[in-house]
Amino acid sequence: MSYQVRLDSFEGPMDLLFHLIEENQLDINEISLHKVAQQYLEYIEKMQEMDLDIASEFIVLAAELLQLKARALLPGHRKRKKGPPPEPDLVKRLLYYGKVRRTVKKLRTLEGQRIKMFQRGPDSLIHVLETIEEEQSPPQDPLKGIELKELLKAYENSRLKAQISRRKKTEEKQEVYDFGEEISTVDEKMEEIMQVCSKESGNFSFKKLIDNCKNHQEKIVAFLALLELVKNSKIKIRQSKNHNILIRKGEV
Amino acid sequence: MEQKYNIKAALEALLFLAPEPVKEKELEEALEISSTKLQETLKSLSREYNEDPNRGLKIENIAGGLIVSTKEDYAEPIKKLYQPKVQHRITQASLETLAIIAYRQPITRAKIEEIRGVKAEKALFTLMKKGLIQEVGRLEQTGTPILYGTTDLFLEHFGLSDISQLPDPEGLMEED
Amino acid sequence: MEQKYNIKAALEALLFLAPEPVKEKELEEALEISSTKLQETLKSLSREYNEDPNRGLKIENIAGGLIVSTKEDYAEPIKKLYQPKVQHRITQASLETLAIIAYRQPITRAKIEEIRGVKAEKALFTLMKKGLIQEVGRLEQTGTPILYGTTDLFLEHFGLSDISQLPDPEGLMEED
Repeated sequence: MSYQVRLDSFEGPMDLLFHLIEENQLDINEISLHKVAQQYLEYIEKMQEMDLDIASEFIVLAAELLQLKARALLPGHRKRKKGPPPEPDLVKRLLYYGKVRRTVKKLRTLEGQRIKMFQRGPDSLIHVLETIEEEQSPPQDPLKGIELKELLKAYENSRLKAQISRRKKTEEKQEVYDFGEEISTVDEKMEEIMQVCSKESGNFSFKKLIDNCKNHQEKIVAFLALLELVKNSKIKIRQSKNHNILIRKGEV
Repeated sequence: MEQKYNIKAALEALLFLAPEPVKEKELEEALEISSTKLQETLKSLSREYNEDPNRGLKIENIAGGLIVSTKEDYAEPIKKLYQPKVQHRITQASLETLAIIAYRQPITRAKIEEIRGVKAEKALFTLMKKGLIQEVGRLEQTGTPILYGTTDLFLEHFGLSDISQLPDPEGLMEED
Repeated sequence: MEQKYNIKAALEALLFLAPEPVKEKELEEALEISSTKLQETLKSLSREYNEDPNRGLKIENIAGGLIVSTKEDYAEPIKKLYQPKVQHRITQASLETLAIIAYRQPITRAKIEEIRGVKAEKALFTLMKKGLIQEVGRLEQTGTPILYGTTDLFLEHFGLSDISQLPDPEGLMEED
């Protein structure tokens, strides 16, 4: 018989009772309970024979079923009140339990669909955020966590550094950059370049022009003069194959 | 308001990255659009995803937020390629307990036991451990018994947007 | 061979889940299709993703594998939605540069470099990018150098209504 196989797999006495009613194709009411009560007791006996550990709940329900039957056998039970007799508590509970079982079936279906669906993990989100971080655009608050006093401290730090570096610079200036007023103006330099151009029959190199300068400032003046001359088409500049920059007189 | 980018494409990008359901409010703020505009864009995007058989993804409203999932038809090649950790089905005893909690929350252990006719201790422990239920309070009576309720993970497990989406809501809510 | 499911949709689902680039070979095996069939499907799917401005995603071939990523245009809303979870701080060099600009604005790069004693190019670039400083004009001298100042975002962060509300750096304010 099937009950032998299923004996220990019932979730509880309600589950067993429900199974019996379903198996006998009965509706849930007092009469049905009377009908399956005997079968229920037989199951309990079988469980005892098989030495199964019978939970006390099974016994409690058995007692309830017996009580229900006994009450029905009492004379005058049905005539005592007018109208239909109230449903016993057990019937109500069984009806509700039936609903739970139906709902569980529906939840099972949902669960079955769900476990076939997959969502992305957080890994690539973190990666995307890092990439964006590196590549572009301001976050909402780039100063997150920075307080005003930290800004103030940063300013004071930089001021301190400034004083040190200023002192160093002043010393350097006195040592190295002591050339004062002797540098030529852009106009003077322009004239100088034109003279060289006239002297050198063909091209002369930009490197030579720069190398001839005494210091950075003169180099800058020379460069500005050169640009000015190109602008006025007085000279032409081209690059040779070996990357030398060559200067020659313009065709004016 | 002038938009700097294509809203629909931006919404797709945001949903694509979501590792867990994103609230509509959050999307509105990130995209700087009205609720109406979001609804409209979302509807259009969802229709494209969910109804086109050439698309393998769907947009769902789960646990009060939006999330993209693969459609169930493609579980087989997915399992083949990624061998994802298979989500375990909930046992019958636990699922009965869970269903009762879901429909009747907040509910005490005593009440659950009365309905199922068996001790609920083990099932409650399992469900708690799986993060499907949580303590939501205490009943003000002798012993101040714990009241249980379901979690967001519960909604995610069954793909529900909220508790009202439970199947057959009239059925279990009231006892009689 | 008869297919049980839509190949294109399945490919989309597989690529959607990929945490790192997936090899074409792996896709072919998971979908049980030929290389030709994969190429064809992939081409069609990539075109749909990459060329449609209504799509926020793109399929890329990186490091010998395929991966879906969000298009660059949507970096801003992505950051807005997801960034709050990831905290990060500004570098000390940038903070010092910012402090100098805040107290001494409008100020040129040369002046900042003179004060800090190091090149300020990178810090200025970062601060500009982060929207904390901006060009506020040009100095009328050789080379017309850019003058920098702080932005409203800077004020907002510290809850200042204007620059005059910056705390007094104890007599360090005066020009040297």
